Amino acid sequence: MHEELIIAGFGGQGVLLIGQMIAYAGLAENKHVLWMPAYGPETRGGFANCTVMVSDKELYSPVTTSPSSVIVMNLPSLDKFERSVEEGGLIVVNKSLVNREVFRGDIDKVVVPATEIATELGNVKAANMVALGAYIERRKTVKFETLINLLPKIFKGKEKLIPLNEKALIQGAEFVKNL
Amino acid sequence: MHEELIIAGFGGQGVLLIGQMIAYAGLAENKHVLWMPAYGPETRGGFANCTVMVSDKELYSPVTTSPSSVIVMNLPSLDKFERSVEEGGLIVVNKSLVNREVFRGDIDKVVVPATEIATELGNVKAANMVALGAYIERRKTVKFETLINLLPKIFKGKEKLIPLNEKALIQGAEFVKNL
Amino acid sequence: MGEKVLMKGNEAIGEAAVSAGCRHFFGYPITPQSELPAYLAKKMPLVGGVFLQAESEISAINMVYGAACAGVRVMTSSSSPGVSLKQEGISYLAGAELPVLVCNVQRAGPGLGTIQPSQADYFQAVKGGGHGDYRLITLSPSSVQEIIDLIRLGFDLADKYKTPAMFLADGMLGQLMEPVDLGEYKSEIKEKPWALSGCEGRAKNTVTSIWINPEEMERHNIHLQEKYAEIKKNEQRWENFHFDDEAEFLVVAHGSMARIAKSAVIKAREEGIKASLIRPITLWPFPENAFSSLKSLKKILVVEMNMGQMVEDVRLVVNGRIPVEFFGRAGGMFPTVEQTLGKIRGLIK
Amino acid sequence: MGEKVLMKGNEAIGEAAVSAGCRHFFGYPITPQSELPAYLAKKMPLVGGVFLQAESEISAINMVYGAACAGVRVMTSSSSPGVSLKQEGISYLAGAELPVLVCNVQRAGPGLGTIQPSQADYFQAVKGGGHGDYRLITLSPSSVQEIIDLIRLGFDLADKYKTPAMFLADGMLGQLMEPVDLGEYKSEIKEKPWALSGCEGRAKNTVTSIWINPEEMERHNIHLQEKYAEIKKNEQRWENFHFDDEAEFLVVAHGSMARIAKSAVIKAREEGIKASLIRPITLWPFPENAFSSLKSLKKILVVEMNMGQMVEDVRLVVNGRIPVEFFGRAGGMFPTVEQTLGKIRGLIK
Amino acid sequence: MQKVFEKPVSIDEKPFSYCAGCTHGIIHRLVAESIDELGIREKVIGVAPVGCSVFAYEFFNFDMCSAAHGRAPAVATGIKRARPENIVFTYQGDGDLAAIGTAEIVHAAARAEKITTIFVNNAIYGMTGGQMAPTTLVGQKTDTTPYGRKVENQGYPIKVAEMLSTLEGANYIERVTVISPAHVNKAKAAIKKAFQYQIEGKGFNLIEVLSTCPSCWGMSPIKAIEWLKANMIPHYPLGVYKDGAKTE
Amino acid sequence: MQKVFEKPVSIDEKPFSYCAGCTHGIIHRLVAESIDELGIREKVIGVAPVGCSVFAYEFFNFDMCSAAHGRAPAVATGIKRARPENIVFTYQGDGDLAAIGTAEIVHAAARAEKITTIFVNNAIYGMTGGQMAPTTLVGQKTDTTPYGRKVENQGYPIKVAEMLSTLEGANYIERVTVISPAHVNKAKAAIKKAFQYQIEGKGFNLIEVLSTCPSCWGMSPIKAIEWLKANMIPHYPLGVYKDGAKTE
Amino acid sequence: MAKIEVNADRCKGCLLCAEFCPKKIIKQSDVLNSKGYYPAMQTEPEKCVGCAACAKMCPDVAITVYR
Amino acid sequence: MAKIEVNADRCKGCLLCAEFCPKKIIKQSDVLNSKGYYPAMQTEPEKCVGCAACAKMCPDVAITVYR
Ligand SMILES: Cc1ncc(C[n+]2csc(CCOP(=O)(O)OP(=O)(O)O)c2C)c(N)n1
Ligand SMILES: Cc1ncc(C[n+]2csc(CCOP(=O)(O)OP(=O)(O)O)c2C)c(N)n1
Ligand code: SF4
Ligand code: SF4
Ligand code: SF4
Ligand code: SF4
Ligand code: SF4
Ligand code: SF4
Ligand SMILES: [Mg+2]
Ligand SMILES: [Mg+2]
Repeated sequence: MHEELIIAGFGGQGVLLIGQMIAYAGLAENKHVLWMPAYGPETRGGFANCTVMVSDKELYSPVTTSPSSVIVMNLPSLDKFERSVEEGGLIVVNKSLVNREVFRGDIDKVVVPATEIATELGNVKAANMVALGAYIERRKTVKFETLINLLPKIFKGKEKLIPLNEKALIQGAEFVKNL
Repeated sequence: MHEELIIAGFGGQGVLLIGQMIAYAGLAENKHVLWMPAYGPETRGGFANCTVMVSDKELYSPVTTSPSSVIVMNLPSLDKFERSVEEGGLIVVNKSLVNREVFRGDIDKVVVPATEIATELGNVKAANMVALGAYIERRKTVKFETLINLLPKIFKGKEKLIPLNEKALIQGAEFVKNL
Repeated sequence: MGEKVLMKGNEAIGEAAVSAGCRHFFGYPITPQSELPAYLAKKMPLVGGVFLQAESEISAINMVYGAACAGVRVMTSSSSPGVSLKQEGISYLAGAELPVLVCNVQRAGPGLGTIQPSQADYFQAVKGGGHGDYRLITLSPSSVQEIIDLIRLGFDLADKYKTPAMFLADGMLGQLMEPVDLGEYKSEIKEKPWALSGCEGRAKNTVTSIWINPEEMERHNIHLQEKYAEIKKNEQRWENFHFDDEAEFLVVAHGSMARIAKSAVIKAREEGIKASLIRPITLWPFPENAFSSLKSLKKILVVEMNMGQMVEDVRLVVNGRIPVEFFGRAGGMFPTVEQTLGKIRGLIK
Repeated sequence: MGEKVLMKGNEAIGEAAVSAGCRHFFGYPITPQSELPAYLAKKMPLVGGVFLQAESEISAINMVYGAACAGVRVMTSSSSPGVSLKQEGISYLAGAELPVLVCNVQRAGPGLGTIQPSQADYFQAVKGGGHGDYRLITLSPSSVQEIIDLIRLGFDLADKYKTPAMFLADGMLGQLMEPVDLGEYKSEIKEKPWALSGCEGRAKNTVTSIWINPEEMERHNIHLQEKYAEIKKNEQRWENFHFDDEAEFLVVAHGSMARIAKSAVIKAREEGIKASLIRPITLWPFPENAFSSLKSLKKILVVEMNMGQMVEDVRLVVNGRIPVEFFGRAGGMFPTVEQTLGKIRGLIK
Repeated sequence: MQKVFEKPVSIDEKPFSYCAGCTHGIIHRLVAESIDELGIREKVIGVAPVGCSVFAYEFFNFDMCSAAHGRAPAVATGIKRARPENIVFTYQGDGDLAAIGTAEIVHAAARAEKITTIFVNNAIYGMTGGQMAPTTLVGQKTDTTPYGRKVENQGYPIKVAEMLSTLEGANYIERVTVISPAHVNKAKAAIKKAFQYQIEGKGFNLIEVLSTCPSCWGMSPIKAIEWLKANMIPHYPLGVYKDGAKTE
Repeated sequence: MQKVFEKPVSIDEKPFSYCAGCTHGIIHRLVAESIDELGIREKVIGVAPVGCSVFAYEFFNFDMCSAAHGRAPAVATGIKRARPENIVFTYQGDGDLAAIGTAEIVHAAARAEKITTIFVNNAIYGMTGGQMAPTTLVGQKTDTTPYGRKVENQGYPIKVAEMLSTLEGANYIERVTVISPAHVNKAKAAIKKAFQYQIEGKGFNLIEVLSTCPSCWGMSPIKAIEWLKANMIPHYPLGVYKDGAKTE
Repeated sequence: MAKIEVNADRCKGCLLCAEFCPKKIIKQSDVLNSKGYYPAMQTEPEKCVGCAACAKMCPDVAITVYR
Repeated sequence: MAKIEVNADRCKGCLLCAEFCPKKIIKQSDVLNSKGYYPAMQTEPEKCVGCAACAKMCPDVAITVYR
């Protein structure tokens, strides 16, 4: 198993966080992992993306120009990363903020209305978890339970957020199962 | 003709000035010349010396470890430079401030009571000119008149010092002639 | 072996420093190393240490000088423009023989440049950005784990040789998060009888870098050179990656760039190209010993995140034995795996 | 041809700058270049120029940056520790492509060191003491006459290529007094339409060294490298001294050291040794063309007033073709004629 | 209907890159309005700092350069000495001016340099993500004072206007803020005067503007204004600290 | 007969390298006497500047280091933070402290750094041969103001004691001189107090001492004292500028 | 008679204008602009007195006032 | 009864001591010391009051006072 994943969206959509969760989960499963944010001068607003790698083998280059998977949380991110996904790779699209089709025909596509689902669950901010749940369900980079088990650690001090995020993860996964 | 001269004494004895005069005179006579002071952190007090070179040929190294001539205005300078004079070279010693003999037997020696002569002329500060006169008379690096002609330029703005310094130069030369 | 934890490169610098007994940090904010001061601002008070934000990089390096005079393990950190400002101070530290660790999490220049990663301060670190004849032990990590290891090593070597050491990372490593094993680490803190502590019960101590008399100054310089020769003899460190008796092509790269180059080497090997890699870990002393036998090698490719700096040291050690080519990108851009692979393929011609 | 006058090296710098149309000087006192500011403090007001003593070397280099932005010919001067402090500013000047002349009348280091002459800032000048990939046109004079010539050239080249130039002398040359011919000199002052002068009648001008977007930053870096390649092609300068088809031994030395080495070469020739000398005048671009044909040469000796810096550039260009040896002294001491001669004799074995 | 308020000519078309509600933008506008009203846009040369306003040269519509962090007063000095007939100003943050650039601003003031400085005091390093500034208040939490600024460790915030006013070379020094339309009017008058003095050949002139940093203070723009009023003004009293020194 | 006055233990045997009649030597002695009398010689760590007193570590008989030009307050900060139990002081000239080292001294004062600074103001750069200092008086001729310091070009001399007194972190600031036995007594008391405060854990403490430079002023030692009295004291009034700030 | 115009491309929706409008006639629109902000809009132009308080407080020079 | 001793090796002959001695009993000697200075000397010890004014003004810590 060797996964190179880019997660991209607006700053504030929590793309860095779900990237870190995958890395933590991979570590918990004794995989080789790394996580790297792309950083800009204006940390406030603007775009955010990160790279996550999870592998059975040692990891070298921390940058990838042909990720095996991509999660895009908004339209500009789709525009930027669609072309880079390697053939046969996966793209997860937050349909709620992307008003166009994915053009590529040679890759697996998961189109999920993450923001809408999160809004329904009561917090638009959980859209990242919906997308994460969908991604993991499809790609199985790490085990779903490993992610769920991470939640107490991730939301330490903000424990009341756990149920919502857990629900969002599950809904994301369910959405994919029902595709 | 190729002269490499070191002039050494206490700071304040005017050793840098007479070095520059020789360089100016050499230039006036269309020789290749250079002048270089040795500088220390404490410009005030302490020792001073300079190197002067006058030559028919182009000058390269501005430093010499075996000068063809040396003028020493005090004892520490004699101690420091006596050994470096090249065989057959010249040493001019200000006897007034040097209470020992010159040991070297393989060099020409001019021992002149420069400070005393200057004091007699009315200004102890002219000892440098006495030594310069003695040196030039013996070594003829430049013409005596060239030096005399320089005085108005050297003492520009302090013209009243010219007669004294001219006298000192002459007395230095006379002293050597009468040796 | 302890438990592995995920850590950001910049935070790992801080954690490793504390674990190496460093209790004094003086620095001035600059991107892309800001997580480090933030981390230490939190941590130092908890371990009885000192975190002080100086009014400038110049003050910081001179505070470091002071703390080193007083005999403690001390560190400062900055990024490229800030490190340029420290050059006078670094030359002083070298001259006064003070053990300190200076971190440079490089960004791209020249000038204000950009905050994206770069390796363009190689020359500054290894040839001497400051004045006079001096050298800095210069360590280049390639993973977050190695950040931990080299920070500790940096303190130990600085103390051992009584000399400043430079930890030369880049913005990519600073931001990278990887698992690390903090392990058990016990740094042997050397006695520093020369340190300033008040002259109670002994003659006064003096720390300075001035030797006004040139004979003494030369003696001091010769002493420094002897020390540097000793370091050169003992402390060369590098990693061989698929570098064996059959390798035909050798890539030389350090730090983050070596990571990318390794991926390219693996791909080249998959294509049947006998590629290999040397990764200098000590940039100074440059690991000349790594190049002692070039065996079956046909060509060397140096890859850097700059316009060609370490390549000179490779050329100096190879000394014309085989061709040395260069590929680099600058300004926060860096050679990708594909580009590097392309250059490796190009060596065959 | 004008009349020859005797001038001290430091004063010649000032006189030459004024004759090259420089009317702005910003500096901070330091031995051994103090005669220069003293000279300009007297002279500038007489020619309607500006002499300003800054509060530090850092302020001075940034004042120079400002004046260069405004489009005037401007100079600063210092000695080794002070030049270390200017490194950030120099990197900014390179990044912003501002033509200025920076003088370093080198003293010995590292640290406070001593005020005696040295050539130990060679690396700093030619490899980049500051951060990022940049180069400084670096000129090394060997006589007071050449100080005049190279200061003028420095201004012209800086303007021509829109880049900072470094005038790298040493304390010995600064203090040396020799005859100079000031001649007739008319510098062609280039139009500077990019300069800041108020945007009357045109679009606004901007001078900066920040390119936050890495693609743009890389483009800027490539542009700089192209400029540097152009300079390397056009501006290599050196002097051959007895370097002919029969020369068996070659000494390479620059600045004051070349003067001493020439005396040694002459003595060696008197002894029948076929010695010769190359004196780099541009240290960057290093005069690689001088070494294009090594003909009958058996060995090269590089002599420096430091512990071995330019020798690396010689080795890089010779690239193993023939052996390159080094002799140097440091800390304000320098190889004498006799010592250099001894080393030349030693090459024969 | 007539336009009674619009974007000044000296503000460029390019939208500001500041965070939403950051008062840097108001201060930019006041500088631009003053320059427009004084009719000196074509004579002005501005110096941008390193700080959030590092891109000021993109937002102003006249000649500008950017200086190294803290060195804007030295750069401005170089420009003014080269072109005394131009109007030269620096725009600097509190990290830029009161930390790394302390020597440069003190000496520009002492030299009575005929320039104008707009000093934006927001009690924090905005651009680098919220570290302590020399003007950070005691107790204030920042990235590098996570337990709050403590006198025992970091000492006291520097009052720049007060400090520089002790220098004979300082001609005009006033502290203002932009937290209400009335304050904005006062700030504008001060900034304009600081340019007017330079036109008259008088220096050194500095306006300290208390400014918000909603992002790094972790507050909404409106809360930030309230925080400034409640915490900064008591420590940094508004007012004229110096006016008309003895430079003629 | 008993010895009623002798060389303090804290002065080393090595003769001073200062010019004849230079009052740097008197100030050295006062520092040494204060340290001896307070019984802290074995706890003191001194920081020498770059300036004529660069060799101070040879003249004092206790632990010392030398700092880069202007950076002594930063070096002292590093030492004091590493060894709070020691007594740390800097000895600095006016070029060192008021020119290149402006930022360092301002921030050491603002931080209320628990150190003592002896600031020797002789209105000139002695060591480098007599260039203008930030404290050079208007009209004064120096190597770099050959026509006299002019307000239009070089602005006004900086009054360090006055400027630093505006900082809350400054605990004790006094200006003294050593041009008569009575002045010497006063200077001694001030210097001793500046160390006493540090012993009590209070900082920042600075004594500005007006000092002569016969060599670079081009005067005999006695004429230099007269010149100081006639010219420097009117511009740099003696007295206490701050005493007992609110550090506890 | 007065009114304001908000340049929706410069506006960042900080609402300082709204806070300082004496007539409280500025609100946030619910249409995202090109940079991802919800810009301000005038709700009841007829109440506007053209005092320019809003424009003076606007950090993005996004408001033009007519009177 | 009082007197001073001048350490001739430290003394640089600046004569600040002489200037400030209330009894005007310090003069310059005419014997050069090892550093090339003419040191100070007390001329009429019997007039010395041991006030140490001389020692306080000595920049070279060359004077010891006895009383
Ligand atoms: C030499 C140097 N040191 C540090 C930095 C990093 N840096 C950029 S802006 C800044 C401080 C900005 O704070 P301030 O001046 O208060 O401006 P603000 O962003 O708050 O407006 C710092 C430390 C740099 N670019 N250069
Ligand atoms: C970075 C640096 N800049 C300049 C110098 C040269 N320098 C040595 S001492 C000095 C000034 C000395 O003046 P001051 O501090 O007033 O001390 P004083 O000699 O008058 O006691 C200068 C500029 C230096 N050594 N290092
Ligand atoms: S970080 Fe602060 S100062 Fe910078 S633009 Fe954002 S709000 Fe303004
Ligand atoms: S140069 Fe001046 S300050 Fe320095 S020792 Fe001599 S008299 Fe004293
Ligand atoms: S001009 Fe006045 S009344 Fe009209 S919207 Fe703006 S603030 Fe409100
Ligand atoms: S103040 Fe300006 S930027 Fe803020 S909401 Fe109003 S119009 Fe928009
Ligand atoms: S102790 Fe007093 S009286 Fe005696 S010599 Fe000294 S100054 Fe004169
Ligand atoms: S004051 Fe001291 S140094 Fe000066 S003459 Fe008197 S004893 Fe000698
Ligand atoms: Mg700020
Ligand atoms: Mg001084």
